[in-house]
Amino acid sequence: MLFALTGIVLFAGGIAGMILQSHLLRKIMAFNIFGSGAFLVLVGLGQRDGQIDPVPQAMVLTGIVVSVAATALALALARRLLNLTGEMRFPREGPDD
Amino acid sequence: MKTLMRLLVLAGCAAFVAVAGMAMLVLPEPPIRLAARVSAELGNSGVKHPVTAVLLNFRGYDTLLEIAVLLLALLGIATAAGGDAVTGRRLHGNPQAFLQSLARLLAPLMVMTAGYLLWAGSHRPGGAFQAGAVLAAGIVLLYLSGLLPAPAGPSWLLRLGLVAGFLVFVAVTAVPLFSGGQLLQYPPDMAGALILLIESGLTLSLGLILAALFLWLPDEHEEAEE
Amino acid sequence: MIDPLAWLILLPLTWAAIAFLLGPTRGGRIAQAGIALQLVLALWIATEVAGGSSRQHAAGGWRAPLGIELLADGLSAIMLLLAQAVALPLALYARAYFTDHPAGIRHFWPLAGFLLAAMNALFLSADVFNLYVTLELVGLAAVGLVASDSTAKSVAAALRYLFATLVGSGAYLLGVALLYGTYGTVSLSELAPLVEDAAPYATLLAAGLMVAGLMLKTALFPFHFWLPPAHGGAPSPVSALLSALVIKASFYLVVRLWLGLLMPVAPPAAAQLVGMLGTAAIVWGSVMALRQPRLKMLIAYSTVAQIGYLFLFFPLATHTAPDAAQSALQGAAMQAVSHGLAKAAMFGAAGVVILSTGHDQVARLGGITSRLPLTVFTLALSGVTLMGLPPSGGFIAKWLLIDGAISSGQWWWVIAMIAGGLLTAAYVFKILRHAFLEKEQSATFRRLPRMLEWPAFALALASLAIGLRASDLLRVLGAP
Amino acid sequence: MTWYEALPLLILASSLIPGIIIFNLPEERRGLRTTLNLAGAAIKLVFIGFMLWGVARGEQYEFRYSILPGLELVLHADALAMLFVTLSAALWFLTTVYAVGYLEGSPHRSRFFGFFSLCVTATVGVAMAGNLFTFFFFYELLTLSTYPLVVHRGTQSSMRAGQVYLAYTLTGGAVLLTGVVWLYGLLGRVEFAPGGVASVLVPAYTDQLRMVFLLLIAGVGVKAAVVPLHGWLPQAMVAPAPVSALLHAVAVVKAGAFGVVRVVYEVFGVELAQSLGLLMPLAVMACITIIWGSFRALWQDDLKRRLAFSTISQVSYIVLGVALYGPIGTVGALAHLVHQGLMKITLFFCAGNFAETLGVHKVSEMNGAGRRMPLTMAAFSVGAVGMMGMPLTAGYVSKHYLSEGAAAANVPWAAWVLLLSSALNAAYFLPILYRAWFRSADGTWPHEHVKRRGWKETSVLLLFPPLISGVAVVVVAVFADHSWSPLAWAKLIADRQYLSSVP
Repeated sequence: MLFALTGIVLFAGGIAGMILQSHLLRKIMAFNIFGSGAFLVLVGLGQRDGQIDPVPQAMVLTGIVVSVAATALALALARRLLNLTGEMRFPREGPDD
Repeated sequence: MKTLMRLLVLAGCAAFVAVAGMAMLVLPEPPIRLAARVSAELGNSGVKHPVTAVLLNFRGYDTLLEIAVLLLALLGIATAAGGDAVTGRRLHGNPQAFLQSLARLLAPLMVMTAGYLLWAGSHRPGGAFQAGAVLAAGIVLLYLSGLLPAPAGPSWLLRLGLVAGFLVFVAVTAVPLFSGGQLLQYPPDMAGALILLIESGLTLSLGLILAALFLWLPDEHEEAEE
Repeated sequence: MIDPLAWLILLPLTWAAIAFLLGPTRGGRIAQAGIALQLVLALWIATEVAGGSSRQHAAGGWRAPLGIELLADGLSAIMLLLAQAVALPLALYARAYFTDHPAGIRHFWPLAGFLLAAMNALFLSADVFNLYVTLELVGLAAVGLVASDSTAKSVAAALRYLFATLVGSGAYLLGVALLYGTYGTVSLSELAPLVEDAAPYATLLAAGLMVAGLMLKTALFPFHFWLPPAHGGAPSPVSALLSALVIKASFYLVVRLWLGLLMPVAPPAAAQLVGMLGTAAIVWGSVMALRQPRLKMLIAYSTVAQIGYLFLFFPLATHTAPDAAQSALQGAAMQAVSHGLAKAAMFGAAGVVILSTGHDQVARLGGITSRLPLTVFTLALSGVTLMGLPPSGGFIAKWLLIDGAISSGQWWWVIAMIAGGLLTAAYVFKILRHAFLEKEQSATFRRLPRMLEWPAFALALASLAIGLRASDLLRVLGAP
Repeated sequence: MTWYEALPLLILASSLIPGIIIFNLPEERRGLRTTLNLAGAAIKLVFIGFMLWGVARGEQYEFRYSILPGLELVLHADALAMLFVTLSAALWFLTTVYAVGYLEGSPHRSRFFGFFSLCVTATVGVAMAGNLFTFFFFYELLTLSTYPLVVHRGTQSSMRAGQVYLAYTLTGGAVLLTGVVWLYGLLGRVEFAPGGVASVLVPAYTDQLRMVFLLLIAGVGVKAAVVPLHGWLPQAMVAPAPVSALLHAVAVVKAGAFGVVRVVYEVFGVELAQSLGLLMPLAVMACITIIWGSFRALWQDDLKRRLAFSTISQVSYIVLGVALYGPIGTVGALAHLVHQGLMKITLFFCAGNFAETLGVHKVSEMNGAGRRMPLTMAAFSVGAVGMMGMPLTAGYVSKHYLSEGAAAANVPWAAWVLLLSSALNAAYFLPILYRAWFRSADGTWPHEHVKRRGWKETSVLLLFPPLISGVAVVVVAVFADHSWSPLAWAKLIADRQYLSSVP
C-alpha cells in the first residue's frame, strides 16, 4: 500500500514537472518520474495484502521496457533539436509559412 | 502570471494526490485473484518462474508488441538523427590503456553473465531483458574503450542482428496458426524449448538494440563541425 | 484454417521488419502487397460481423483473465476496414510521392508497417493493459513518422507530440493500475460485469484518468495544441496517415471503454462537458483553419474541428433513449469513416499541390484549376464530405447525429453541428475560391506522375460513395 | 428493374452521364462536347414525353433506393413533378443551344458544360423528389453545382458574388436540414402526398409543427429569394447570361418556389397550414417581396440587375398564389411557375444578346437597339409585356387567376398588390421598350462583336432560343384552354390538392 501511495505522489509530481519545466531534459526526467509512479501503483495495489502477484510485475517489466524505448527516442529528438537550434527547449513557434 | 500558473498546477496535483490517496485507502478486496491462477497453470507454462511464465507464455503477446516498441524507438532515432545516424558516433579523445585492459577483462565475463541470466530466467529472476541489458552494456563499454570500431552505419548484417530476435519471435507466434491453433500457443511439451529459443534470439537482438539506442544518438560535435 | 484476427497483426509486423532489413529507403512494394492482403482480411471480418457473428481469439490459448483476448465486433470491424482501406491508396500515393521527392522517406515503410500493426492490434485487443502497449506503439510510430524529415520544425513538432502522447498514455496506465487494483483483472470481458454504478471511487478516478489521457491523444480541444504542427509539418503521406487514422485509434478506444465499461459510472454531467469540449473544438478549429495562410496547416486545423463532431457522440449516447444512442453511435462511426477518407484525400491533394507548385500558400493557388483539375476536384469532393452535404458520408453522419440530438431532446447540439457545418464551408470554399481564380500565381507547375493524383481522388470519391452505401457500413456496426 | 422504375433514373442519367463525360473532355473537343450536350437534352425531352404520356394515362413511375432504414431516395413522377420537369427540360434544351453560341471560344468550356449538366440533373431531381429527404438531397446538390457556374468567369467580382451566393444558400440549406430532420424525427418518414402528411401530428405537436414550418419555409425561401432572404440574387447576375437565364427561370429560384409548393401542399397540406394560421404570414411576406422587388427594379440602370429584381418580385407571385387558400390561387401559382420561367428566360436571352452582340449592358445604352436587332428586341418586348400582364400573354393568364384567387380567399388587398406591381412592371419595362424602338442609336455601340449579315442580326445560336421562348409565351396564353397547356395541368394538380383534403 505504501508503494501505491508513493506512486501517486510521484505521478502527480511528474505531471507537474512535465507541465512546468521548460528544459527538455527535465521534461524527459519528469516523464520517467510519473511513469515509475504508475508502475509503483500497479505493483503496490497488486500486493497490498502481502502476497506477491506475478502478473503486475510482468506488466511493469513490459512497461519499463516501453518507457526506456520512449526515453531513448525523446533523448534522440531533444539532442537533434539541440543540434539544429542550439537550445534544449522548444523554439518559440512563429507564423507557419 | 507564471507563478499563478505554477500555483494552480501544483494545487491541482496536490488535490489529485489527496483524492487518489483516499480512493486507494478505501479500496475493497479485488474479486479476482490472478496470482492463484498463475500458480495453478505454472506447470503447463514450460518455465518454473511465474514472472517469466506471465511474460513469455500467459501474456507473451504483450512481450511481442513490446519488442516492436523497442525496434520502433530505434527506427525513430535513426530517422530523427537524419543523415548522421548512418555514420554512427565517432569517439573523441583517446581512452586510457587502463580502461582498455579492464574492458578486455570484463567483456568475456559480461557475455558469460548474459548467458547465465538467460538460462536462469526459466526458474528465478532473470531472462532475456536482463541478459540483453548486460550484453548491451558490454558492447557500449568495448566501444567507449575504443576496442570496437565505430559502427560504420547500419550494415545489412547489423540490421539482421537487430531484427533477428523479433523475427524469430514472430515466427514462433505464427507457426501454431497454421495448425489451427492460436497466436503463440505452444504445445505444452515444447513450451520450455520454444521459450528458450525466443529468449536467446531476443538476448542477442536486445543487446544490439539497446547498444544502438545509445550509439545512434545524433552527435552534437559533428553538427558543430558542419 | 487462417485466422484473420491474428494475421491482421502479424502481417504488418512481418513486412515492417522485412522493410527494415531491406534498408531505410526500400520496402514500398512489399508494403503495398501486405496492405492489400490486410484489406482482404478486414473485408472478411466485416462480412462475418455483418452476418451477426463476432470473432474471438485467445492469444497463447489462454482465455481471460489469465491470457489476453482479441475480439472483433462491429466497432472494431469498421475501424479495421477503415484503416486498411485508407492505407492502401496511401501506400500507392506514398511510393509515387517519395520517388518524386526522396527527402523524408527514411524508414517510412517500416514505421508505417508498425503503425498499421499497432492500430490493428489496438482495434482488436480486449485487454486494457495490452491496449496500453498498443497505444504506446501507435504513439511512438507516429512520432517517428513526424520526425522523418528531421528539420528543426518537424523535430520540435515530433517532440511536442511525443510528450503529449506519453502523458496521455501515462494517465491511461495509472487508470489501468487502479482498475487492476480494484478488480484484480485487466480483461474487458471480465471487467464489464464487475463495474456497476455503485463502484468504488478508485473506478471513477480510473475512468477519469483513462478518458482524459485518451482525449489528450485524440487532440480534443483544449488538448489540441500538439496536433497542427505535427500534422501540418510532416510530409504529406505522413500527414494523411496521422490525420485520417491515428487520432481515430484513441477515439475508438474512448468509445470502446465508454460503451463497454464506464457507461454505468459515467455521470451525465461528464458527458455534457465532453460535448461542450467537442463544440469548442468545432468552433475554435474552424476559425483557426480559416486564418491559416498555408494549405496544410488549414487542413490540420480542420482535423481539430472535425474531431469535435466525434465527441458529440458522448452527450447523445449517455443515459439517453436507446434509439437516440443508436443513431449517435452510427453517426459517430460514419463521421470517423468519412472524415478518415476525406482527410486522407485532402492531405494527398495538398501534397500534389506542393510537389507541383513548390508551395502551399492558399492565397497563391490561383490557376491550379487548369493545371491540376483532378486535384482541385479531390479537394472539392472531400470538402463536400467535411461540410456534411449530400451525397457524402459526412452528410449521413450529420443527419444521424442531428437525429440523435433531436430525439434525445438536446437541441443545443443541433445548433453546434449546423454552425460547424457552415464554418467548415467557410474554410473549404476559401481554398476553392482561390483555386478558381483565373490568373496563375505560381512560378512553376511541374507535371506529376498519375499515380500521385489518382489515389487521392479515389479516396475522395470513396468518402462520397459511402454516403450512398451507408446501410451496408452500418449493418457491420450492428446494434450498440 | 422494371421500365416504370428505370424511367426516372434514365431522365436523371440523360444529363448526368453526358456531364461526367464532358468533364473529362479536352478543351478543344468542341464538336463532341456540343453533340453530347444536345443529345443529352434531346433524349431527356423524349423520355419526359414518354412519361407525360404515361402519367396522363394514370401510370405510376417510381424509383426507390434505401440509404438507411427509413431513409430513402425516392424519384416519383406525379402531376406536379411533371409540370416542373417538363419546364426545366424544355428550357434546358434552349439554354444549351444558347450557351453553345454564347461561350464560343471562351476558356474552360468543358468545366462549364459539365457543371451545367450537373445543375440540370439536380433540378430534375428536385422536381421528381418523392419525399422530403430526396428533395433536400438534390436541393443541396443544386447549390454545389451552380456555384462553379456563378464564379465561372474567375474574376474577383464573380468570386465575391459566389461568396454571397454560398453564404445565403448554404445557410438556407442548413436551416432546411434542421427542419427536415426534425420532421423525420416526428413522422418517421415524410413522403410527399396530395393533401399533406403532417396532419396526423395535430394537436399533440402543434407548436413543433409551426417551428418546423418556419424552418422549412425559411430554408426554401432563400433560393426563392423571398425578402429579406433575396440578397444573393442581384449579385449572382455577374454570371454568364445562360447561367443567369437558368438560375432565374428554371433552376435555383424555381427550385425554391417549387419547394414552397411542396412544403405547403404535400407535406403540411393546405388545410393544415390554413388551420395553423400559417398561410396569412406567408401571403404577407410574398406581397412585401413583390412590391419591394418591383420598386428596386425601377432604379437599376444595369439591364441584368433590373431583370434580377424583377425576378424577385415575379417569383413571389408563385408564393402568394400558394398562400391564397383556395384552388384558384393554386392554379395561378402553378401556372405562373411555368409562365414566369418562359418570360424571364426570354428576357435574359435577349439581355445576353445585346451584351454579346453590341456590348450593351445598361438600359441607358439601349437607344435604337430595336432597329439594330429587331428580332431580339421583339422577343424582349413580348417577355416584357407578358411580365406586365398584357392580355394574350402568359403573364395575363397567371395574374388573372391570382387575382381571382385573392378574391376567393377574401384577401382583397392581395389583388391590389398585384395591380400595383403590374403598374410598377410597366414603369420599369416600358422605358426600355421606348428607348429601344423609338429612340435612334446615339453614335456607335459600346463594343460591337458581331456584324449583322442580312436578317441575321447576331449569330444564329443566340438568335433562335429567345425567339422560340418568346413565341411560347404567346402560345401558352392563346391555347390556355387546350388540355395539354400548363394551365390545364395546373388545374388538374389543384383539384387533387383540394379534393384529397376536402372531405
